[in-house]
Amino acid sequence: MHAMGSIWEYANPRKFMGWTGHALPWLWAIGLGLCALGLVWGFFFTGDDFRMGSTVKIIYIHVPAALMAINGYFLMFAAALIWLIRRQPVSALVGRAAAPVGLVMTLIGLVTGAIWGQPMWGTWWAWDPRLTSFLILALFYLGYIALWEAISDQDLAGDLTAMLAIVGSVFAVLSRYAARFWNQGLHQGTSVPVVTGGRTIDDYFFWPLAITMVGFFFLFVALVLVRARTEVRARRLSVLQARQAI
Amino acid sequence: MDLGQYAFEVLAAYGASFALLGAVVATTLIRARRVRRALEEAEARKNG
Amino acid sequence: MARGGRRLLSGVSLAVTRGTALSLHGRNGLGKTSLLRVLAGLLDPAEGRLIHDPEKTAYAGHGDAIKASLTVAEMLGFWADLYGAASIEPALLAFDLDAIAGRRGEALSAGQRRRCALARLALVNRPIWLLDEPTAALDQAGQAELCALLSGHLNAGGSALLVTHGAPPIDCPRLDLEAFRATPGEEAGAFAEALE
Amino acid sequence: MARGGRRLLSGVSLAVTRGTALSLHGRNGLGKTSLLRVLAGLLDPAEGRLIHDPEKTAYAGHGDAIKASLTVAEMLGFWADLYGAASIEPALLAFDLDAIAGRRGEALSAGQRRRCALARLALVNRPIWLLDEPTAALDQAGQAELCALLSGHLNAGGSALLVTHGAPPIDCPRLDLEAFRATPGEEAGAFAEALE
Amino acid sequence: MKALLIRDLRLALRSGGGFGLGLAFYLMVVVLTPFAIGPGRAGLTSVAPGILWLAALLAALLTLERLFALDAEDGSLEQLAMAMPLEAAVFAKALAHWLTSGAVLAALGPPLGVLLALPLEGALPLFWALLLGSPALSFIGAFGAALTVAVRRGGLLLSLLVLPLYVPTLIFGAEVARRGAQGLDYQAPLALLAALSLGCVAAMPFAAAAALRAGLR
Amino acid sequence: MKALLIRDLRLALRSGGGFGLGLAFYLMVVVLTPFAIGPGRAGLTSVAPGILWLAALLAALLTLERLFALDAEDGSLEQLAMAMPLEAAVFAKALAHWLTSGAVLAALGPPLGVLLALPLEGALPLFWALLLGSPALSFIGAFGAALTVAVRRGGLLLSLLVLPLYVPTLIFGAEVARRGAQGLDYQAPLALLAALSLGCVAAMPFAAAAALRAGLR
Ligand code: HEM
Ligand SMILES: Nc1ncnc2c1ncn2[C@@H]1O[C@H](COP(=O)(O)OP(=O)(O)OP(=O)(O)O)[C@@H](O)[C@H]1O
Ligand SMILES: Nc1ncnc2c1ncn2[C@@H]1O[C@H](COP(=O)(O)OP(=O)(O)OP(=O)(O)O)[C@@H](O)[C@H]1O
Ligand SMILES: [Mg+2]
Ligand SMILES: [Mg+2]
Repeated sequence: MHAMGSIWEYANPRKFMGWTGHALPWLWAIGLGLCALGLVWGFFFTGDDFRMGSTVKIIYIHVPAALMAINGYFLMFAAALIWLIRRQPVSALVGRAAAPVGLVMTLIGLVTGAIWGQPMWGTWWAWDPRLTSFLILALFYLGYIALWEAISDQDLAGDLTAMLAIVGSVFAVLSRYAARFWNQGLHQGTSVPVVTGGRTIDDYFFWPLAITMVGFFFLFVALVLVRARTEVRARRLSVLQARQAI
Repeated sequence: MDLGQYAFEVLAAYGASFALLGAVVATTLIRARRVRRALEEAEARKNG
Repeated sequence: MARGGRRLLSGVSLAVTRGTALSLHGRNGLGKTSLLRVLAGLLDPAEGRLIHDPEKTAYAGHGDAIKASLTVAEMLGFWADLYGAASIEPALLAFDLDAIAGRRGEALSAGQRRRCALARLALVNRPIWLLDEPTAALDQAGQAELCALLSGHLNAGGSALLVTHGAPPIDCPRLDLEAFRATPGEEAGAFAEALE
Repeated sequence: MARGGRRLLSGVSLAVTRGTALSLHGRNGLGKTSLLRVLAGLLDPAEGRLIHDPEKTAYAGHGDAIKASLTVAEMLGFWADLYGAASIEPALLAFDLDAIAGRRGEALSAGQRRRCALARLALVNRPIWLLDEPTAALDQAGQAELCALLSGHLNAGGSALLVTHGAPPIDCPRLDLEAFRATPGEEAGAFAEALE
Repeated sequence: MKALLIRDLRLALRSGGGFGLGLAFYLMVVVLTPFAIGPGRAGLTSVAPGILWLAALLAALLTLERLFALDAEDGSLEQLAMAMPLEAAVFAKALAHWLTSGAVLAALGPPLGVLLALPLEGALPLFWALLLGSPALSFIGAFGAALTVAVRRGGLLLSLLVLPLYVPTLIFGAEVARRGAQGLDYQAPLALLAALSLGCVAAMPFAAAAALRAGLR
Repeated sequence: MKALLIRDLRLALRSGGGFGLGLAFYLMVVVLTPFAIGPGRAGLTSVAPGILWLAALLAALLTLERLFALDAEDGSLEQLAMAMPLEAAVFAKALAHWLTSGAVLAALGPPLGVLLALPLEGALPLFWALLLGSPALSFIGAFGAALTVAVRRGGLLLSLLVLPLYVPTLIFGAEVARRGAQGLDYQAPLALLAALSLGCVAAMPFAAAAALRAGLR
């Protein structure tokens, strides 16, 4: 056992399997526990909003899912950079593992938003900039997944999807600004700006929401790590199979 | 617990979300197990 | 050197001096094409390095780079422009392509396509030629023409690496790559060791 | 027989008896491929006719019919289905493809592609084989396998026409098509005569 | 023929996810529409059926273009010609194409219509129009693809040849969808559309096979 | 680089695509629009600029797939990689693509707009928007095409990857055209559009060349 020289050690496939194996039970426990706590608190022990009525309860899923959908893309972006610059094989696999989870988060955000929109705005869907950017995010995820599926050489697929993720991120930001330019929209602004720390939402709704947000985060990490571990094993399996075939 | 006039919306939103979450968790775990089994078999064949 | 996580050849070390050619051979799927592509700078070696500059090589691979809708003269003219050659005459002469210079790529026979692809070498002014099965589809006359082109190149101080299954088109030492074949146990790529 | 209004070969008359093979040769662009395609029913002869039924022929041409995204087993399985063969085992055996049966078309070397294309013959139950430069890109072992497959076919009463530039893979009479070359003045096609 | 159908479906799936890909593509075209013409509901409603038909057409052009060309280049086509009647081959390939493009779109059309503010009563006619009309797109396209193999001029010509042939299908298709959305009677154009499709499915394989045969020569 | 540009233009013209294809696609969209929306002038006027932009975008897609795939299949791409920097090759090819698609559409946009009842004072802004915006379409598309060279029959996948990247271009382009048609000031979006195009022309060849290089390995 050699000394831990640098943080990149953790990305060595064998090390990665080691520490994720230890961390995963905790991540699952924290993730599921906090989600359950936050959702039960929010669903059963908070009252209704004076404007939105009981639909406000949708926020406890809608916002955490939306948050993780966006962060999932950030994760893919970071993994892509690491793969292209440092060529840490695990980072390519983390990107691949994050995409389907991020897509599901995006879908949850879209579905809950659409269901919420019917009573609030009187329509399932409106071409509001935030909603539209979110739909485009879902399509970015789909494109990324499809490109992984379409290319059988894994290293090549890792390279190309990483380039897509990086160029895509640039354009996602551009689209966001362009979309503001294009239409004002119905969706409300950010009420829990993480950066400034201030918030406009009532404490009453805030605490359960904050707990589910943390819970979703851990759940997301756990899912991504399990998938990444599966990808590592699948690579190893294909290497073994190739060897046995010769 | 009274959800008022919006009971359907709230329950539908929760239901759909749990279904989607459940689906991604299930597929993740199932594939993880399948690949782990296959790998164990391949390692056994290699070593044995 | 590896493809798709399978290590193919290891320990190959080649040095070809000016004015000489070397012919490589080995069984199908051994990695001859891959080796040439590494030398041409198109593929990264799994380990080891190149001591020549890939810019100095000219590569003629399995693909003929024939465009169905361009004529032979147009195709050669394009490559001549790209490499700064003054005229396509040398290429036409080298493989006796005058008669079909006006014919389109789609109407060429297999041997004519190959001639057209090899004729490009007469336009490229680079010292190291990497030729992958250049004699495939060529008739006797074509092989003689290739031999003449090659010896001209070697006499001018160039060098060449040839891959062939049969006899090489020119008299030169032969190297069997079978000896460098990586043992199947050796695997390339980060995932090979991952879990052991 | 003519291509693009140019008459190529004339007066060719071939008869191959059961159990024998014949090897054709001639220079590039003479019309060997075109002749095989006429015999396979893919091309109409400018004049003359076929006395055999094209349905009885199997043709392996310059194209390998390899699909980049299918594995070798899937490709052979497809052809087996199409020709009603029960299993792809004979094909895998004939060219020693077991090791690469799971590999995709895009990851095959030139020789492996060719083997895969020739292996199809083991699935097709047709008496007349038309093979266009079958040995191109094959290594020594591959040529021996082809030879074995061919003699099996001939022994079972089949016949074969081979086109090669080098030595044919199996011992058989050779025919030089140069003798049948149409004189350049002779033109084919309705438009050629129209103006005279 | 079943073997060929399966092979072609497999080839389509391997190029990036088959049905999911179709879904994403149509969704993308739909998402772009409001960016182009503005998010107002009235404008969207009026172009919705047209946009969906345009997407169908584009998907057909994008995927059919190299349907036969790739097979012709690598020698598969001549092997197919020797193994089975080319008419059957064309039929199987066009069918596989329809399954991965037109059929997907028909299933998705109504929900996508909702995104484009198409009134709900327009969903059913739209579905029928797409379902009954899109086979014509695949089969006409197959003919065009065969022609480009025959003229050996590369595939762009295909789109040029096929576009005018698509016009009647598109006109009837858009008409059905528009009348449906406005609550009018749409039986007549739908019947015409179905007849057109049926005719194409029946006749085009023969035309395409003839063209392919010419191309092999 | 000039040699490659000329070769690619020649290939496009010979394969029947060239200028004709973009034109035909454009014409067809314009012909179909009134059928799809119903012929009222008011409705047409409001959607005309958007429809033209959408058509431009989709027309660009039609020929993208062939941009690198054909060269990769026949071995030309590796020869190009050995003869010149791939960045330059991408630039020349994307430029050729723009000349045969975007440039043609810019020239045709205004007259076709008139067919769609676009007010006359909207013609000039539409022209500028198409002229300055369409290079972005070709160069972004080249990146997408480079990503999918390895995928046979990747037309749909390519579109799915490229269309989301087209969103900003489309938004600004349609905005210029819309404002122009309504007689408003369109300098701001036009400047943004030009900046976007410039950025793409400058940066995309590098991204695309990196992708191609990975693919050659
Ligand atoms: C399909 C429709 C919808 C989509 C795609 C969507 C998307 C999003 C996204 C992406 C966020 C996260 C933004 C951020 O963190 O900055 C968000 C937050 C939020 N959404 Fe939605 N939304 C939709 C519909 C709705 C509806 C109908 C409502 C209620 C009227 C709503 C209320 C909220 C609220 C309250 C937040 C939290 C804002 C905050 O405090 O940061 N959303 N939504
Ligand atoms: N599609 C075509 N249209 C017009 N002419 C053609 C076409 N295909 C081939 N040719 C011409 O017909 C002649 C015979 O071609 P063919 O392919 O039969 O030659 P071959 O004897 O097989 O030559 P090789 O040894 O090079 O394979 C050649 O001169 C060729 O240029
Ligand atoms: N793109 C690829 N991805 C993965 N494996 C590949 C790829 N290309 C080739 N291979 C494999 O690498 C090995 C070497 O291929 P290569 O083309 O170098 O062989 P070769 O020696 O040139 O053979 P041949 O004599 O048949 O031309 C083969 O086993 C082949 O299956
Ligand atoms: Mg080789
Ligand atoms: Mg030939």
